[in-house]
Amino acid sequence: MATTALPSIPTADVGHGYTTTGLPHRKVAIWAFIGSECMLFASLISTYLIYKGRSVKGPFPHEPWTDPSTGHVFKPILNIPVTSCSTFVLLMSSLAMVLALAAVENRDKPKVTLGDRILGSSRLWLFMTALLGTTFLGFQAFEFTSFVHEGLSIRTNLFGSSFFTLTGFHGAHVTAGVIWLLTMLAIDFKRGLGPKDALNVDIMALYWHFVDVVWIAIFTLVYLIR
Amino acid sequence: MPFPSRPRRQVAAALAGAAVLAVPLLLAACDVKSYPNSTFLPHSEFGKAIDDLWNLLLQLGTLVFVFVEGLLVYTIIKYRRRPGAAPPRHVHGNTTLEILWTVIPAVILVFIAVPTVKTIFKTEARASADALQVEVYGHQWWWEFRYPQYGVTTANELYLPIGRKVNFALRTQDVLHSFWIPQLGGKRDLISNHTNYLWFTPDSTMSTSAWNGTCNEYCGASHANMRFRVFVVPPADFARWATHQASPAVFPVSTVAPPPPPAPAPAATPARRPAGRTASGAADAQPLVRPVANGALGAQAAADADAPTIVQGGSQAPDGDVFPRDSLRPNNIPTTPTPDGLTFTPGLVGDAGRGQKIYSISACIGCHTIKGNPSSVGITGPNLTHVGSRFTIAAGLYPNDTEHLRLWIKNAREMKDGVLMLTLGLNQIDPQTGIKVTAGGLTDQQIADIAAYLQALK
Amino acid sequence: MATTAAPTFATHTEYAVGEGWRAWLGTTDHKKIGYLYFFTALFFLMFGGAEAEMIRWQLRAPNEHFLSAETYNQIFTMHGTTMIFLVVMPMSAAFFNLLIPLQIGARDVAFPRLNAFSYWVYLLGAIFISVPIFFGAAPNGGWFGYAPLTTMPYSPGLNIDFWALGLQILGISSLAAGFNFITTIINMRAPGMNLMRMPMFTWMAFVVQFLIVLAFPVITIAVVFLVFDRFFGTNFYEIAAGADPLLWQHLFWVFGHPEVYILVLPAFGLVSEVLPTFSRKPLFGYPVMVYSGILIGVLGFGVWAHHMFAVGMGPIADTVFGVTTMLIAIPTGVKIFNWIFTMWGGSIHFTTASMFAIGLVGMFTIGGISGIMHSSPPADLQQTDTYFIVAHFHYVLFGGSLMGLFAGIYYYFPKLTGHMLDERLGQWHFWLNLVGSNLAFFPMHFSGLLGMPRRIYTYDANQGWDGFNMMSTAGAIIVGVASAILAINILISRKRGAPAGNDPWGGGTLEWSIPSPPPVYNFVHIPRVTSRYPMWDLTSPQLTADVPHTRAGDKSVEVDVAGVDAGHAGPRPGGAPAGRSPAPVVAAARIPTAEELGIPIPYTTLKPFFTALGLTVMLSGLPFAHADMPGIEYTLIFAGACTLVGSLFWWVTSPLEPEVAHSEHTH
Amino acid sequence: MSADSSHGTDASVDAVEHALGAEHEHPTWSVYWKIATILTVITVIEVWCYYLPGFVSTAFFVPTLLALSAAKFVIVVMFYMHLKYDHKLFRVLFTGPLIIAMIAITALLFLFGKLAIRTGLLT
Ligand code: HEA
Ligand code: HEA
Ligand code: HEC
Ligand code: CUA
Ligand SMILES: [Cu+2]
Repeated sequence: MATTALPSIPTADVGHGYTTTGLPHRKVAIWAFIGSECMLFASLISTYLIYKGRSVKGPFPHEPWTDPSTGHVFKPILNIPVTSCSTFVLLMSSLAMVLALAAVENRDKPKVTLGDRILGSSRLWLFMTALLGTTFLGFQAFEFTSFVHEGLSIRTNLFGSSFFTLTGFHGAHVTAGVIWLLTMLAIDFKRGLGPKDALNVDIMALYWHFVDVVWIAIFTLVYLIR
Repeated sequence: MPFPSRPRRQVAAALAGAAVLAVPLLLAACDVKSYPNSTFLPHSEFGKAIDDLWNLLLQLGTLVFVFVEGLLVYTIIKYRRRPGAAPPRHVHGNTTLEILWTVIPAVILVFIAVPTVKTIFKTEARASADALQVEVYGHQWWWEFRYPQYGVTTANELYLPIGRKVNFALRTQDVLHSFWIPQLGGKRDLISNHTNYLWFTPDSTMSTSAWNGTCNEYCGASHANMRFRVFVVPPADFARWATHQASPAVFPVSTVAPPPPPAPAPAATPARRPAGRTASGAADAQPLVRPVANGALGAQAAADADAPTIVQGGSQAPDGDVFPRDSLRPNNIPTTPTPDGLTFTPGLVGDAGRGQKIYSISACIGCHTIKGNPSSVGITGPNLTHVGSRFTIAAGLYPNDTEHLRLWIKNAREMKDGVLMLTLGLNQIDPQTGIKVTAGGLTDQQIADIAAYLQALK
Repeated sequence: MATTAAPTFATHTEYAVGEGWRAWLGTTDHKKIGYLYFFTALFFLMFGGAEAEMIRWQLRAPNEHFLSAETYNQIFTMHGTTMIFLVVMPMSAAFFNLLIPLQIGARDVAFPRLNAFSYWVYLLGAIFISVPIFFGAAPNGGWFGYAPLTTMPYSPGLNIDFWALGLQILGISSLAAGFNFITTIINMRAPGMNLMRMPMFTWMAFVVQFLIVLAFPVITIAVVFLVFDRFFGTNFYEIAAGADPLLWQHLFWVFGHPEVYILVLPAFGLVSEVLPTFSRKPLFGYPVMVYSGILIGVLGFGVWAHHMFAVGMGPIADTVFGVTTMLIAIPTGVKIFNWIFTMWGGSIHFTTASMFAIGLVGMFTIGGISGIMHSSPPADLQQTDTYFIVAHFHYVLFGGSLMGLFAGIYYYFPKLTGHMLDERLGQWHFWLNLVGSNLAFFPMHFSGLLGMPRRIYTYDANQGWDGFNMMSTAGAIIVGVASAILAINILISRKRGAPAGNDPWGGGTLEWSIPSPPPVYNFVHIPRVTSRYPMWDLTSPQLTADVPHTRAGDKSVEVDVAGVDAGHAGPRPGGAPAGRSPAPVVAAARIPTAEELGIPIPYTTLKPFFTALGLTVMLSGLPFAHADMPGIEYTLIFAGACTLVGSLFWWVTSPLEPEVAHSEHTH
Repeated sequence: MSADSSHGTDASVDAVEHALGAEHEHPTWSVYWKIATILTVITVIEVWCYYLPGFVSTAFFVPTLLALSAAKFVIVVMFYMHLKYDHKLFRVLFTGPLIIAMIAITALLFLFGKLAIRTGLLT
């Protein structure tokens, strides 16, 4: 590069794309936000693990429990097959999300085959992501209600409190993500998303994948490890 | 510029002032009379281990302090702006220096860290099995002490034998508290759903001593009023004390026994009472407790299976007063003023026998235990079995004399902020609820009787 | 340097907010927001200070009853909470706002509306947490609110509700600001301002933002648990359900220890600006200062359990946390020595600002040394929860954070307002503060080691504490007088102080190249930076010749406004001492407006304010659940949530600033 | 972007800013599908492990599951969140906090005796 002094930038231009790193502000911010969320979920997960096995009464995640006062036998609470399905659903939503982003980025590329057209439809993939996210939430709602029926609520014991709070926080993140996706989908239907919207979709995607990644950790630490 | 040379004079003056202030203070800190709770005077091996570490910290800290502050003062005096001086050279750093002041503190820290770690592992080893076991229970806002090896339960006053290792098991019944006797070593918290341990051996250089202990973890309204006393006595005295405390409350028989001679004569109290405290005239008018026969209770006591030693009623009851009162130092005697509006009808004479009957049908029994009084088995409040032998009431807040005991029973909630014990005096207003006590409230005469009864429980 | 012909804006007049107080309510200008932070924090300093004076008055002698136990407990809790969350953090935020964009040569922060939002959340949260004290219902669980004391069975009143929700609100403010400043510092530095040329204050602010975004989520979760326990009957701190009170302690201190560095690093940054200017020498060992700041931040996450040496964690944990705590002395020591060597060989000019900075170096060292004394776990068993700790943290907080912020106030007040603070009052403030705070806090070392527990509203006579408490109270009164002088000085000088000019002190960093107070757009041209002290390169090139430059001879900082008054060689004492005529401040040429320069300025907007309002109203509904007023509870929650969602939507869908119409800038 | 040309370019400017250069190629659609398959397979293996009583009782169970989920975690972050292809700065912004978070979790588990070291000392 030239060694002479480059001209200063008129401040009039700074609002228009100039950044020191060349990266958009919002993308830097979302990564900082994700870093911060790591600590949020770390606190929740630690609490769950610390309280695991400390409840003075059941029901428990992996072991059956007989209530000494009533003699009622509680099954192990966690339902691995169901949660495995919802985990799979959430993983697939991440796939849909990357495809949606790719579709938005490549909006202007010519689409020859039917395959191109399907893969290139941002509406389809945004919709799929939101749908899969909603399905995950449906699974969670099912899980929560069935736990309550089986005798575990957020007030029952330490396991209940920490379990519902941890998974509830995650569910709240998914819900926020679904709303975000639906908003984006609405914009797509209204005026179509193109490369200039790629940044917005990218940021949403980063958030969405992060929520997925958190679930990967939760699924192993909470459901599978006993 | 505003202050060309003043900094030098002022800084020098400030330093000199600090030195003049600090040195005598440091020396004075070792004076047990003026500073009765000083941590500089350890009386156990645990305390000494900490003190050694502390001395090291103090020396190295002083070294760093003198060096850094000296360097700072020297620099600002030497390099203050002088008129006409050339502008300073722009120095950006000096690697050697910077390495030096990374390494030297690191070395100092090694000197701190090594003894620290050694002391950690020494003081946190398990106590030997033959140690005296004491279970400490924290309550809002008083202390319960149990000696499982002796079957003793008492409150707010801890007796320890000289020269024997004592191992405390620390638990709390409600919120967190922290157990601390400055002269005997560091503190340890009482944590719900945990048992913590702390041990030390009160050393034998003094024949007897009384220390003040405190609660050090903020635990609510009366955290400040959660104090206790520690009496370190020769082993024989300790054994005598423990035997006595383990026995059920024995009610002295009036016809046989003369008034117990070394009773906490209220007449003696005013002499120790510092000026300025509200005095309610009743105290001085109160004669010694009149013992009353009570065969039934004696029999009940004999039947009490818990008691390791069965003491027959009457004057043979050992004296609960193990610790010599003359050894109490001013700091052991509470000076808390009684609340302004709270008074007691002067001239009333309490009757312990009557008091025993009233006590046994009052609210008291719902919260207090008196071993030997079958109706009194509550566990919310302190065990009152030998309450008459204690020096203080209400977790070290008031001396255990007639005046304070009566006021306490009359309106404990005025006497101590936030306390759980109810306001019981007739027509008294409960400061927590604002409700006036009417039906079931105790008259002053009844209170005087109960106080007489409690004082008789030596 | 000439500006190109003014571009035309496509403005949306409907987004503009009016004049006067409405302009303040809607401002998105980082300097105005800094101004708001500054005066709000100053107000709360008086508030927290008044509480401190009440504490001291109660403790002046044994067995006093100026305050009841309950009142005292509320007052000390609010004193700690106020000083930490409503004074030092926001005062630091005032400087972040004022300085970061100016020091890195930016027009504003990355997200101006988010910035306004942070302030309003802080203000409303501060009101929320402070007002109950006037009704005797203030938080009373201590500033670290240990469970289970704060749970429903032991604190059934509303007091702790206010505390928990208040902290939650304040946390949102700090987090939002954290993301904002991280982005600003990463992304809005002027060309050439690489990380190793960033002014030290900005550097320390950068570290602090990371501490904030990593530490606050943890307290958020800890408090969420508490709120759930109190409102929804969960068991996180419920002893009967087998809960472990240490969970709260660990989560709190995982946040709490980084928090203390959040409190002190901005002050360190300010001192690192003040000392070079008044020694006329660059900061000694700049790279090491940067690394030590980062190291303090990183280590700060690994030492939290040193607040828990008495809880019985076991020897291994005690060892690990004791040793990591000691390690922090090394980077901190590096800072202390580098400051001293910044002055060494310099030409130290004693102004109030530099004296406070020097005061920090002296006072913080004392607090640091007592910190090291706590870091030895067995020794700490004799110290913890006594006045010895109170002495430690007032030396680091008062002697560190507050002294540093005072230095910053005297140094940057001219930049903020365009007027100098009065130096004579400043000298009074400094000396009374130095004497008073030492008199107040030094004796606490003794009362602590002589057995006095902290957080006691009363104590018995004859314990050997009377004299020390008397001294502390006397000292506190002196500090109170000093603070009153500061308040008077600020109120008077705000409008009537001597005019400051661009650069009253001869500073070396970019903020001194522009007028005081800076125009709304800050810089006409974003300068190109070639060294750490661009202004000194400009004003006294002969001195900075051996400064590490990237390109020798490249001195392209532009000073935007005519009548520059920058001088490295000598100060511009706006508030010159009596008997001297103030140095002439060259009248600045007319400062061009943003429109003339074609610089788009973010619209003033009430949306952030309403979003903050909605948030606070929503959360303030909750305590009514415990006051048995479900009607009010649900109304507030519903109204708040609607306001929140509505204004947020309105905010996200409205443009930040006018769009520039001319073609070459569209993307 | 026009601004790119005017921003600092000399080599000594610090690494964080300039190590990246231009944006790398993003993975293609087929890569995304392959990754989804890998993720699914790993998940299946995880669940399968859970149903092997003989394996669950061994000391390998927990580490295996942790390793498998860590692998999934890394894959999603690297490819779906395209951290592998993106600016280094983002890697720092993410991994720094992640490391602190993991250390905090581990330390807390030690402190609460979930990962015990037995010493025969007071606890
Ligand atoms: C600004 C805030 C701040 C800062 C910067 C610090 C800095 C430090 N703190 Fe402090 N601390 C608090 C605020 C702060 N603290 C508060 C508020 C509390 C109480 C909370 C509560 O309970 O309410 C507390 C409590 C506290 C405790 C718990 C005490 C207890 O409750 O039992 C401990 C224990 O280790 C501790 C240690 C330290 C250490 C080692 C440092 C170090 O960072 C200090 C390092 C600095 C130096 C050492 C000086 C300079 C160095 C040199 C000149 C080099 C040479 C020196 C040596 C080799 C020694 N602090
Ligand atoms: C930055 C933080 C900070 C600052 C600056 C201070 C400043 C002061 N603090 Fe405080 N303090 C804490 C943080 C701070 N404190 C914390 C965290 C605690 C622990 C709380 C807890 O245990 O939970 C604490 C606790 C604490 C205690 C212990 C209470 C106890 O344990 O029982 C004491 C006792 O003396 C004390 C005293 C003082 C004094 C005298 C000042 C003085 O420096 C104050 C000087 C005064 C002013 C700065 C204002 C001047 C006021 C006026 C001029 C009046 C005008 C009034 C109006 C206009 C309305 N503080
Ligand atoms: C609601 C429970 C309750 C009732 C009823 C009650 N107390 Fe108490 N009592 C307590 C508690 C709790 C304490 C400890 C107070 C403290 O020091 O904080 C206490 C302390 C005492 C003490 C001081 C003991 C010591 O060693 O410090 C005496 C004496 C006492 N009560 C006597 C009585 C008498 C007499 C009655 C009935 C007339 C009574 N109490 C009724 C709960 C109760
Ligand atoms: Cu018990 Cu404080
Ligand atoms: Cu700390």
